[in-house]
Amino acid sequence: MTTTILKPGINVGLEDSHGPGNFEPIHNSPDHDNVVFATAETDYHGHPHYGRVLVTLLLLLGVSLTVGYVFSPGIAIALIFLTALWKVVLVVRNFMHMKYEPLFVFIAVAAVALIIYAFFFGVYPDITAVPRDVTYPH
Amino acid sequence: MENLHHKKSFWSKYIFSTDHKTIGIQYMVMGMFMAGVGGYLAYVFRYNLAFPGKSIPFYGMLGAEQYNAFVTIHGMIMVFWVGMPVLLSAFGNFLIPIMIGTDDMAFPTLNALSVQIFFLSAVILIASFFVPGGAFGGGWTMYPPFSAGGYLNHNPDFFKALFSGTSLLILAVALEFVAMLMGGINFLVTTVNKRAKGMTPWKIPVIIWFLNIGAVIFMFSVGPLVAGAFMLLFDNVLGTGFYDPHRGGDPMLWEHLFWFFGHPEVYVLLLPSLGVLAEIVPVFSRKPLFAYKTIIYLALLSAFLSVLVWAHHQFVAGIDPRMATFFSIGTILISIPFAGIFLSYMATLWGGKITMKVPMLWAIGFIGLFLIGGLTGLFLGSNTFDIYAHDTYFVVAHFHYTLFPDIFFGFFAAFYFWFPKFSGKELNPKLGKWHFWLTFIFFNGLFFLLFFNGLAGQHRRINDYSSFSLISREPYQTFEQIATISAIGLILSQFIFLYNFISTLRSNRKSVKNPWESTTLEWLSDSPPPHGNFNPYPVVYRGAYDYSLPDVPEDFTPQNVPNPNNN
Amino acid sequence: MSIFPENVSTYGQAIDNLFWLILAFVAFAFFVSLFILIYPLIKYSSKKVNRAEYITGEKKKHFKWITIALVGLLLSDFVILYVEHDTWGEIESVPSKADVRIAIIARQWNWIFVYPGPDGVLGTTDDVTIDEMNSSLHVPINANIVFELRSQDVIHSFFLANTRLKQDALPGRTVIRWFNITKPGKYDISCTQICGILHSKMRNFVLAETPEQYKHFTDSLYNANKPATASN
Amino acid sequence: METNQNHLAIPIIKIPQGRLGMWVLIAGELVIFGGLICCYLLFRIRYPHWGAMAANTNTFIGALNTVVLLLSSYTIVRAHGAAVKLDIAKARLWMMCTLLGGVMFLVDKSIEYAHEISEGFTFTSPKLVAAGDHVGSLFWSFYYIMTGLHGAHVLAGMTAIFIVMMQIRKGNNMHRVELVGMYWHMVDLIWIFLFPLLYIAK
Repeated sequence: MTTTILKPGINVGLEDSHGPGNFEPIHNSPDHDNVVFATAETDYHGHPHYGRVLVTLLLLLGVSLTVGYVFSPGIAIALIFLTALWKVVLVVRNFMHMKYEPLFVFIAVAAVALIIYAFFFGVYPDITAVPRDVTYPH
Repeated sequence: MENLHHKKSFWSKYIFSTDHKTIGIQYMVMGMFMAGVGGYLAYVFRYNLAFPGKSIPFYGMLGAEQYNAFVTIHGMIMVFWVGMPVLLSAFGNFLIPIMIGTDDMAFPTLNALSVQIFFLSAVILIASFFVPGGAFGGGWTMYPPFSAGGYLNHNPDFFKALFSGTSLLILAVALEFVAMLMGGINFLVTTVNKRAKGMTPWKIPVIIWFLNIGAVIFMFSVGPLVAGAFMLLFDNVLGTGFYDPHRGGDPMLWEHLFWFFGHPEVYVLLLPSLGVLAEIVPVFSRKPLFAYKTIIYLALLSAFLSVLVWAHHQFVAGIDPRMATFFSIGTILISIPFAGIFLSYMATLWGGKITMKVPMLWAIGFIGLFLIGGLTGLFLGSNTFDIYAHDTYFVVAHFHYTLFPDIFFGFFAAFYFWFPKFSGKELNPKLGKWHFWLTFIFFNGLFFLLFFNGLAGQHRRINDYSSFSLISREPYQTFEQIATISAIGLILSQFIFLYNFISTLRSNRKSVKNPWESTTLEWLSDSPPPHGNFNPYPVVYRGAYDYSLPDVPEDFTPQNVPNPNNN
Repeated sequence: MSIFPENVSTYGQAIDNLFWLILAFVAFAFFVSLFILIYPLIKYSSKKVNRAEYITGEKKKHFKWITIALVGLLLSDFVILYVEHDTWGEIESVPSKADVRIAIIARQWNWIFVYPGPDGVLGTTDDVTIDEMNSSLHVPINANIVFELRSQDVIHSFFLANTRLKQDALPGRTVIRWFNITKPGKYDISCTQICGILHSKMRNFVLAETPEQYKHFTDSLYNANKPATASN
Repeated sequence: METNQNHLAIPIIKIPQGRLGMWVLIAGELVIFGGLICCYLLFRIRYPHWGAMAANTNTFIGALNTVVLLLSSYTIVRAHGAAVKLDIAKARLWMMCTLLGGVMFLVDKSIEYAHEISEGFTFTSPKLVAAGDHVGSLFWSFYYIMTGLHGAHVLAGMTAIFIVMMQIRKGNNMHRVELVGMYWHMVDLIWIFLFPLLYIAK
């Protein structure tokens, strides 16, 4: 039982938050309506160094803006999307605290990428590779 | 909790309630009302097909434009405003908290918002009949450029286009999606986080699993279509050219976007009904569900495969022929998990002690009819035969043989089963049996002969077949008339249900607490359940299907009974 | 009386045969399933049985029946796929020998036929366009008729039930399909994709003729339409 | 509003339900944008000359907006950090900064839109049709629908942040700071993809 009673009036997460390890069914307690149950958010996950992440993100932005002038277009585009992907990983892991979540959450969000890829794969030949004809009179 | 028992006004109790049970019943009532609207539309155009050119009782003359609109809106209503709210939202909202042993959904306010948005969407849909030009009449698939007015007019009149039947339909569907997405978030979070103590994943009843899998499929497949609907709305109202080949767009894109959602949607509708069967069949055969874990795995497999098969609706649409082979293989592969699930249900019957009460009748009828629907799918999953059968009445009969049992038989099975829970009263079983047999017979009369019409080359969505020599001859016109008479019979036999429903509500035939002697948690609470559902909250010790345990004198052991072996 | 309309094309028989093959599988599966659904309802009725058996179905011994059924279903599925595969390739690919090349263009609400003109090549100025409701497309029998299918406005679908051929006409793309009619006669072309209020009147014909009649028809057509008609 | 008995729940997957709900919502939103980006990419591959169209977008404003969104993501995460320590005043201050970032983003976007429309790059784009490029207007249709939908999400996120900022005045619902923060990061994520797609990949 790790529930703690915080100072009165400050209600952290009464409505939709409960912490780990809170396995005891609280409705057994006779006066549970009068107690403000809260498990401090700090228990839930840790905090990375946000400033450092921000600086990395800005540096990556700089990279994606300059590669176009340095490399040939093919490589540049690949690099641009790689940096974009890196940025996304940084934001999701650190700012959204994905790295403190169970694997389940990662799988749920990664499923999005998989589904979009399935869609892309199925549509690809029909939009990009079929002989087209838009020359007939209107 | 001081306001728990305080008397509430009609409005806050029944209309703006955040209680999951009220919301479930709101969804159900709206779905049943929309089913009435959809059934009326079906009656009108079926009458026209059997007796072309005649004035239709309770409607009048039906023009080609209204015919198209009626066919379109009938499909839309039955899928999005009957199937989705009744199967997914109504039973999901009512059953999830009460079957996992908790007080309410995770986000009750969001839930109330979802039902209000759903109501708004239904209003917009019905309003689309009354705007200038009438409701949209291009098929429920809404293929552009027919649905993209921008194609014909590069600078559409903004307000006129916005208040056209097409735009209102897109808007209504979009709002409906929003409502269902809110519901889906609620289902998932509730099931993951709010289960009763001891309810580990393998102790959750199958219907809860299936409702959640359905919600996940819906959530993940609807995204591209939402984007596509925005694009279609822009084409209509602002004159963009996403689906206009003259300006670089491609109508094929919409077909893919639509079916990428449209096919998984079928499983979103099917899975809750299969869950209902999984609850009913064990109860009335007094036997554990056959292969519970395998059923869950098969459903997960089908959820995964469901996003890989969509283009089997487009075999003749001019897609890449090699891709068609790929999708054909995917389609027949997806028959495997569903066949496995149905076979497991049938296997549950063997060695049981079967009582054919009304919910069981509906469940068995569902399995029997779905057999025909599923097996005729094999014809259409084969891309070569689909060249001939696509867009014929063979397809129409096929998907009515899947969706009608799915939506209506599944709904009635669940309704007769859980009605004691909803209301504390028991429906008249004799009328229930009449209702079942008449529905069963008329349904077969309605759609079975249409398979032959389809094989004879009768194509869909034609209000007058007189131009086509192949199908305007006998016996196909007689088949149409038999179908229409059966359709009228089918609609009329629903009044038995309505009478049963209303007279039971007005009577005082009190039901016992657990009338079917079921093991799941919902029967532990009072009927109808009070606000908060349980007192005290149950603790789960065993799986949902412990019927006829070898060493127990009773033939059912509820989930909250401790296990002496303590495992 | 056959349940299909009369087949007049070279590949139609393969599709009909495929239907009967699938029907054999399906009918077998249907009656077996119906048996295992109905039989226990009678045998294990509560009037005859005292207490149900406790079978969870998680044991391999019990589940093997379902596995056998599923493997059987999978096998029959792949038999179907194997059998149909050649037919699919035949219909979807263009034959190397095209005896007649024409263009069929869908419009709200009839089918437009474009004959290539005396030079036999489509897209030149001597093409002849027939654009009227209820008109007939003249083709010779026993010849590979290769057609370019297009649409001018919305999606239509070209359906020639007697040859078992169906193909959507999408605006913005040209689909090439073919048929080979073996029997003279007049056959309905219908549109199977909803396309507006006169969708049910969008009907034209294919008139299959002997090569001599066809030659006679084209000659008279080309004489009547000196290069004045707009080409496509 | 009735008291919610959520605390009787037993989280099998140890994650607060607000965060779980937000993750599901984010997954749902990402599918929508994923579908849209997919459609754009397909047409981008179909029409290689769209690179010339992308040259007409204003890379400077795009880059500026990226910086603005990244900074505002940082400020909302600091607001969350303050909220964890129950420092209400600081949390609200950081949220205010985020709102400011959102406003700046929208202002930049409007300037950019105004510029592009005045140059004649619209949905129907008579300029491009006159130049013989019928499909160029499709690029601009995609540009406007993608950035417009993203802009709508920025607006929605700002509304949510504003509402939460009002709610936490008395110390209630402090955990919601993190939830709106997650939503705001998602808006940021989408922009991280849109920016190279529409601005720098020529």
